[in-house]
Amino acid sequence: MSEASGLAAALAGIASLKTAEAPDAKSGCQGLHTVGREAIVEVGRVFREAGYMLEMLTALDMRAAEQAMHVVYQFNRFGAPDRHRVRVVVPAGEAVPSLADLFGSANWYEREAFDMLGVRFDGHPYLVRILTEEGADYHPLLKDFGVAPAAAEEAAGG
Amino acid sequence: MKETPPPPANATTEELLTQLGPLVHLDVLENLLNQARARSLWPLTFGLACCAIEMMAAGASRFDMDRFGSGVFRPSARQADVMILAGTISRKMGPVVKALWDQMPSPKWAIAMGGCTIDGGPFKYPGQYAIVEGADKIIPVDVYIPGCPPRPEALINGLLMLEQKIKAGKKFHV
Amino acid sequence: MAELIQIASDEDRDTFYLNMGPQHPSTHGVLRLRLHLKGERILSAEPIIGYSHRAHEKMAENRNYIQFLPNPSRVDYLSGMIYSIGYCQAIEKAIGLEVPERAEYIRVICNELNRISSHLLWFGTFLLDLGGVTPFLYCFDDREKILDLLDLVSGSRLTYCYGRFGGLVNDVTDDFLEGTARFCTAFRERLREYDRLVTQNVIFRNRTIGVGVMRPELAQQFGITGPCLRAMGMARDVRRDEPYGIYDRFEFDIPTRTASDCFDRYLVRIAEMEQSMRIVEQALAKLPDGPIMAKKIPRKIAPAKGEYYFAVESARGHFGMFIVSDGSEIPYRIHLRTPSFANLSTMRTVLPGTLLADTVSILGSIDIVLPEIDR
Amino acid sequence: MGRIKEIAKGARSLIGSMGVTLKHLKDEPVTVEYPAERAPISPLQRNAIRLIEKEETPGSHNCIACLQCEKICPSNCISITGYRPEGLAMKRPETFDLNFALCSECGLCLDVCPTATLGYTKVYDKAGYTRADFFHDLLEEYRETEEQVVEHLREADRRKKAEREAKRKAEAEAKAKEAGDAQ
Repeated sequence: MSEASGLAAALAGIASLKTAEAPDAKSGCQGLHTVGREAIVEVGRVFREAGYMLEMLTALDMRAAEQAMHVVYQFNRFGAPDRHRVRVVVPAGEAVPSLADLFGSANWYEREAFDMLGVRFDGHPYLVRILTEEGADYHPLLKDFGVAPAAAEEAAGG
Repeated sequence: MKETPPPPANATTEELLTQLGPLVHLDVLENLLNQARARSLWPLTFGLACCAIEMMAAGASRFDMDRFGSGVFRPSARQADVMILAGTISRKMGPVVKALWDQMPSPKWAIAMGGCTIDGGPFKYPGQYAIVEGADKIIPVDVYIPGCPPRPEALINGLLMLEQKIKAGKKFHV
Repeated sequence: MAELIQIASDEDRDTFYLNMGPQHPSTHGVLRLRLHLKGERILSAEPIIGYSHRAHEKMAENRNYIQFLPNPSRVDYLSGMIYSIGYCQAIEKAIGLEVPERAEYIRVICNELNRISSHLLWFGTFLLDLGGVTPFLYCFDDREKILDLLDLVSGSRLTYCYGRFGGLVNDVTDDFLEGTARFCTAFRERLREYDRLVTQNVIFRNRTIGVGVMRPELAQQFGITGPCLRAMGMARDVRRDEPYGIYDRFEFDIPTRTASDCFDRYLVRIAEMEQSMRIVEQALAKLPDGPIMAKKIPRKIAPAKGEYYFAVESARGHFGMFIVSDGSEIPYRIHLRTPSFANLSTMRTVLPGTLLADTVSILGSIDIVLPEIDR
Repeated sequence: MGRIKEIAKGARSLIGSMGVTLKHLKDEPVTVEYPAERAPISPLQRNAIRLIEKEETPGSHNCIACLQCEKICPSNCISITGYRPEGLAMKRPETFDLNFALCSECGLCLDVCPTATLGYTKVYDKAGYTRADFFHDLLEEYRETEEQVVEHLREADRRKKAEREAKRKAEAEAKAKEAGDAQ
């Protein structure tokens, strides 16, 4: 328990971090946070020192509603789950500090988020495409990808 | 030789071969060779996705492709006769498949196993960016086996159909 | 290219790059490894993935929740049942749908059978990589028996689409129940045989003991899950830590080892098959009668606006589904957190310093499925 | 000395392993000689879909061209066009095509079919020389009987309609009688 409260205290020390009240059980998380992008490395460090792992990292294309991308980090610890979802809102086209120095897994996760959604990570050692074909110039999971060309293709000869 | 018109400049290898034909015709020998080829098809050890597991199952004890002389999976393209395309060909993989095909010595055949290699299968949708919609867009395919994934019996049936095709030689039309 | 030229002009001329894959018999699919070698010793290794990228996540945004049902079992085709049913459970939790008891028990039986079949396939191919052909044939023989059973209930051998929101497609038959019970008895005997055939084998031991040790700190750094983590001595299993379905009703152990080498990962998986059978037998004994589909299934499957996360334990580790809904029938985003992605990314730190021949046993021992990594 | 121990250990493990293999010599062979003999297939085996002959429509299927299966199919492998025969309440399919190469055998179409007229074929080992082999015309086997069935359905519809009329008439009469009684 002391570990969890230590984590809470450390998180409270981060100025831009906002924690949502009592998350719904359906969210699968014990803590939901939003943080400014300059503080994400600090948050990562807090979680790492508390023995958490970076379980998942992905991004959401929210440009239609908020003109921004959401980068979602999910930290969890071994043993009884204590899952924290940390969200960073980035204006479209801007970069987020990389966690690759803190977590080994962040390296590939960030590359994937870059490949799929075009989010750039500052300080990443090797930010190149990971899944799509060589020479690809698109970010497939963006909401405006594949809509218009597909319709055109259908009309042309599909 | 003089009568043969020169092949068009942009002809593919396949077209060239059909046009020129073999330089020496040895029908009896050729037939004999075809009989031998058909009964010792060595597939390339090459799995792309889900279907590869069924391909392995076809090679294992229950179905045993060895009964048809096809159980000798070769890890090197240079020793293989038949390429079983088992699984989705992604666009990143496309050039690799082509390179492997080019590395195989002639005569060579290809079996497209599963819906994905026939024309994209379940992964085909308007706007798909990741896969090659059909193996025959990259390499010539001889036998198609539908299913997702096809049962090992279907693969064996496909192999037998390929055997028929080979044995029939050039007289065979599809 | 630039790297190559630079190396050539370096004083260290006896290093070279070796490209392993995407077509290589022991990379288990279409993985490509770029190895930098000095003689037989690996200086650095970079796995290159994406050769099996099939755009599952984009497909999710193009169809409704029901139409995404065939996809999860194709993400990881070796434990397709677990993925397919896990996806159903995730959506059921999101929309608050209760599943009948009988369906829950059948789901557990099928999941555990699928886990055994997945481990069996891994076992066979791992041994094949190390040069042993005989165990492969035995494993596939046993695996066929499981596939027959699953075929009997679901109609597919590999890529099941057996789960539905609120239950299952078909009820099980007596043939299936008897067959499963029979299989469990027979398979116990087979496991003992495998032990004699493989575990005691000197060549196998020499090629796996002390090979590919993952240092414990890697677990946190890379988020390793599944049998690889349990071979490090950490008894973490989603089925135990955050029970989903009815896993909290069964008694089973989480096998662990401590050396974290290839041999331990092998032993953990063998022990897991044993535990899976325990679960299957308990579920068979308790299987209640009743319907297999929930009574009231909403016509439109549309979770309320929000974000959902649901995790299941696949044969390879922690499989998480992050589902973002905007309240409509079409998912806004489904992100799949797959275990092998994290497990494979450790290769950059595990492989350097080992011998080239050991790469095969290390890669084999972490049990990767490429489409699950590339999605 | 260590060398000899090593060899002894290796020999022991070799003999142990060979023992297992030897033990299996007496086992029945597990191989199914496929083209000659066929292993039993699950009755639920999923394959290409077909239209089942139904009781209500002897000699034919009972598809009403509601397009539910076409709509739910995740891989768009079904395409149906329907027509409404004269004097019939329900539609009938004019074409019902399946591109089996796209199918993922998920069975969603069977789930949604309101008349339960979809089922699976039993052919599980199909292979072909061209892609065109996998375009299935599901109505092929029923084309000849179509007119008959439409006539049969018309008859059934007429009968139903007549029954309904009679029922309504009876009810109306009863009502009139009731009203008369009340007066």
